[in-house]
Amino acid sequence: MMHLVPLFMAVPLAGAFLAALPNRRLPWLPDLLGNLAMTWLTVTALSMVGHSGLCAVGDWGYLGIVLRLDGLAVLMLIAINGIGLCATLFSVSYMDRYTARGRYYSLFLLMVAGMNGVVLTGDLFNLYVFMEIAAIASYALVAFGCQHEELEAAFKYAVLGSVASALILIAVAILYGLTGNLNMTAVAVRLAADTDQPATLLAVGLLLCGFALKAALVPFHAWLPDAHPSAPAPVSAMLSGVVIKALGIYVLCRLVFNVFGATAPLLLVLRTLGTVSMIVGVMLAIGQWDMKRLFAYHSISQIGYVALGIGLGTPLGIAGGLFHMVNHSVFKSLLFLNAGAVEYAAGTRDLKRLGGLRGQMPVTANTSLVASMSIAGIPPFNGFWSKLLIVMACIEAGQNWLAVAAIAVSLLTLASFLKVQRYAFFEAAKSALTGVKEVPVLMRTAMLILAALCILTSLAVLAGWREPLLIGWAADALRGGVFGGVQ
Amino acid sequence: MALLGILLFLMIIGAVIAVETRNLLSSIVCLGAIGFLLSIVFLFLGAPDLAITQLVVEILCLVILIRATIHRRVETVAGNREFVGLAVTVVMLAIVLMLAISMMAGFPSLGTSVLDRMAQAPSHFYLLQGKAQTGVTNIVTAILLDFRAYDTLGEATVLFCAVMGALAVLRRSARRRPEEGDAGDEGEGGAE
Amino acid sequence: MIYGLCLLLIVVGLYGVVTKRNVVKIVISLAIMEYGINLFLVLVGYRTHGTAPILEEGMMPETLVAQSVDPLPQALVLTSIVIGLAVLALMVALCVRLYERYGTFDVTEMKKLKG
Amino acid sequence: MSGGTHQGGMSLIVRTVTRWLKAFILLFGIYVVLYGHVSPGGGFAGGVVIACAYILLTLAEGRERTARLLSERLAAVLAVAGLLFFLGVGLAGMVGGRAFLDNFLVGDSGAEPALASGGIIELCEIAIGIIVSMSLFLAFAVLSRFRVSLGDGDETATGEGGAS
Repeated sequence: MMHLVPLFMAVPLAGAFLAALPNRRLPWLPDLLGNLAMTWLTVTALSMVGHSGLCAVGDWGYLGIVLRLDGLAVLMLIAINGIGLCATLFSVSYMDRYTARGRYYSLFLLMVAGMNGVVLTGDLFNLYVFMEIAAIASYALVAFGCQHEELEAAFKYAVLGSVASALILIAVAILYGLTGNLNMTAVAVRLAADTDQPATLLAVGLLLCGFALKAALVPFHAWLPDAHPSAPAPVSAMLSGVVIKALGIYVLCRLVFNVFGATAPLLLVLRTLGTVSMIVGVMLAIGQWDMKRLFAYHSISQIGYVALGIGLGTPLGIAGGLFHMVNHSVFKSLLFLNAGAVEYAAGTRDLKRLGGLRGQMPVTANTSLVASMSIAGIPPFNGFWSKLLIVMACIEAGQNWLAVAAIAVSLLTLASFLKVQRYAFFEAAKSALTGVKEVPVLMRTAMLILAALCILTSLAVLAGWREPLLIGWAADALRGGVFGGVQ
Repeated sequence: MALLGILLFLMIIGAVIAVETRNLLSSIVCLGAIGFLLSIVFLFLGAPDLAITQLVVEILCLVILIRATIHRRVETVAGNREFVGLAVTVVMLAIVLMLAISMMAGFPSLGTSVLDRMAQAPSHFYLLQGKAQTGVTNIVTAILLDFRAYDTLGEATVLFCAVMGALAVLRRSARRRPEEGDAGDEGEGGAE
Repeated sequence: MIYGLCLLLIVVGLYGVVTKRNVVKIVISLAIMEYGINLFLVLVGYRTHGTAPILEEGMMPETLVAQSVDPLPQALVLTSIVIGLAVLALMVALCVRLYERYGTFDVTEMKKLKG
Repeated sequence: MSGGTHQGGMSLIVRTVTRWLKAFILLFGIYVVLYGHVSPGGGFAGGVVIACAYILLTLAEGRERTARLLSERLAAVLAVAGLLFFLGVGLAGMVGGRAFLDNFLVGDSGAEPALASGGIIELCEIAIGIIVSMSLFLAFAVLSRFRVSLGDGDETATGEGGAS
């Protein structure tokens, strides 16, 4: 299976290049290419379960670039490509609103290729390169509508994203100077042999700032509430669902656990950032009336949960954090697709102008209910189990106050989503919305798949409540420490 | 080394002018000057490949930037924020800089590259075996297109991606009018 | 000392990004940051009196190892220069489109976004 | 679209000089692309030089005349072809169980460096030259086209280019 690993980058890249070809005669070709590529990727990602190993690009071993596949990478691949498939399905009808379909799919596939590259790479500089592919594609996708707000948000996102990339590149340069290597394992070995070097601390600080910016953890979150709502709905779903994780949290965890070693101060920083994001994000979300903007603030808050769980550093905490990361990908992308469907049908996503859509858009309303209950942590749905794991982990680690904060934030989230449900779907119908119809079938399919996943992923806890299906394997990759998972 | 210091100093002065000047065109010209100085510095540091690339990229940057700003209102209206905010920013950045420089104290001093310190570093292999293994004498090219060709593929993709993005951002009409759309699109949909 | 100056260059760029209110100025400041970082990478690979990592006619690879500068950071910088150019092109495109929408490059006059 | 003096290009002198210069710039760009493996330079630097040649042409002669030589459509197709070729070379390396981007064409190591001694290096170098030059030309073309489509409503345009 390992020889298939480079195809995770090559296939979406090929799709992106082909979709970018100027073509007027075959308007459906980009749709087909996008969906085919994502289907192939999803299937292959699923078939990677149970496999791990290294794959040297160009057959140079440690002298060149090494791709590494382990539990965490497979988990991320499944999340990225699965959500990506739902988003492309949704796009087929949704993108009718926009021109330049070919460029849309091209950028979308480039973003996916970039994220897959980031997840699979075992090389620091290669990480930077693929991060830039994903980041640049997402800047352009945020601006895709070319309206005032969208351009403004994209510019803000691009500036902060570039600053983050710059900080990361300085850190890579410092690490190279210290260790003479770019391979993560080699760097980790070198750093472990040569502790107490203040320059290492500088590199760690820069990397933390850079990836916290990409992950939108709280002091660095300014761009997210603008950028995520401005993009077309499937792109918002990708941005909130997987991009902030693949480019932010995932790399943060990978570096903290597998390169620098999970020392107590590092974990404390991660935990603190997580807790602050969790609380501040939900506080900011409560007052929002724009559906997508509200969801975006909740992304900050939920990413905080993930960082908190992983920052505990205990087996239960890591499992909870990773589980929540996967769950958040599913329900947050579903919520954004719901918002897109509402906007597509009703022409607005302002909660004050919506109401009573339950009757006219049953699929959207019901899937949105599922997603809302998941994010708020209502029992049968996946969000409940992962939040439970995180709270249990907090108590187990003796951090009772953090557990209280996690529960309180969960209640506030519930309140916030009750508001969404009430104003958008339940309340009496507004006269302006009488002509609204349910969205086309492919958009409904995408939402139904994600809603089913909200329930199915919660079954993962049946496999073992301490370490739900696949999550234990992924957590092993982190817990494996410096030499993490793969030899 | 003194020469390097002087060149760097000039670059910093250029950077300050580029950032602070009120006229956008002078700012762009200053950027060009910095890039040109950087190209010379690369030449001194034994990196002719970089010097050439930096030089041509710089020219292209200037052309693109000037093309974007010419004939537009280029005077910088609100140059700065209010004084207090500015002062706080400057102090903060100064602290960060001092901190960074002090932390760099343990960093291997300039002029002792990885090659001198680590016999195991991949760079040794590249220099020793580069020609025998790849058949090219420019080791930078050997790294770029053989040892780390995957990075280069990524790099070409980044460029393509940015150009696709620019094409997408600069297309004439981004949204279709509602009446052109397909069914399920009636009402006030799409009109923002 | 040289490293310090290089970091100063990066910080000057960062200062411009943080304080300036003109989109083109911000792009220029980002470019300055980029230059500083590229220089930093090359400095990391520098060796006193080092030569270019190109095998001259009749030269033994061992001589090259003894006197050449580190080639790897150069390859990285080459990539980084092109990435910088790509980001610049995209951001200029955004600036131009913003100008078309607002008739100005000034961020303070762009206020469609709340918060 | 074809409005006024500033879209037709620059003065006669500039145009004449450009006509002579462009061939040399192109030639130099191609040289830099092809000889990157033995001397400083390579696909990126050479690609930018080639892009500059076309950009100079656009500035001097105007968009319409340049489009006759190299339309945006052709540039996009060429850039994509270059990328697909690079990717294809990488995938071709995988045939027969070898690695992605394996240098499967590498020649006799003892031979003196010739144009084709680097195996896939030379092929990739050319592909990169095409990708870079065409992408950058495309970016520039679309930037300048966008300016035209605006109609320069609120601007007091006085003529084209900083040089005039």
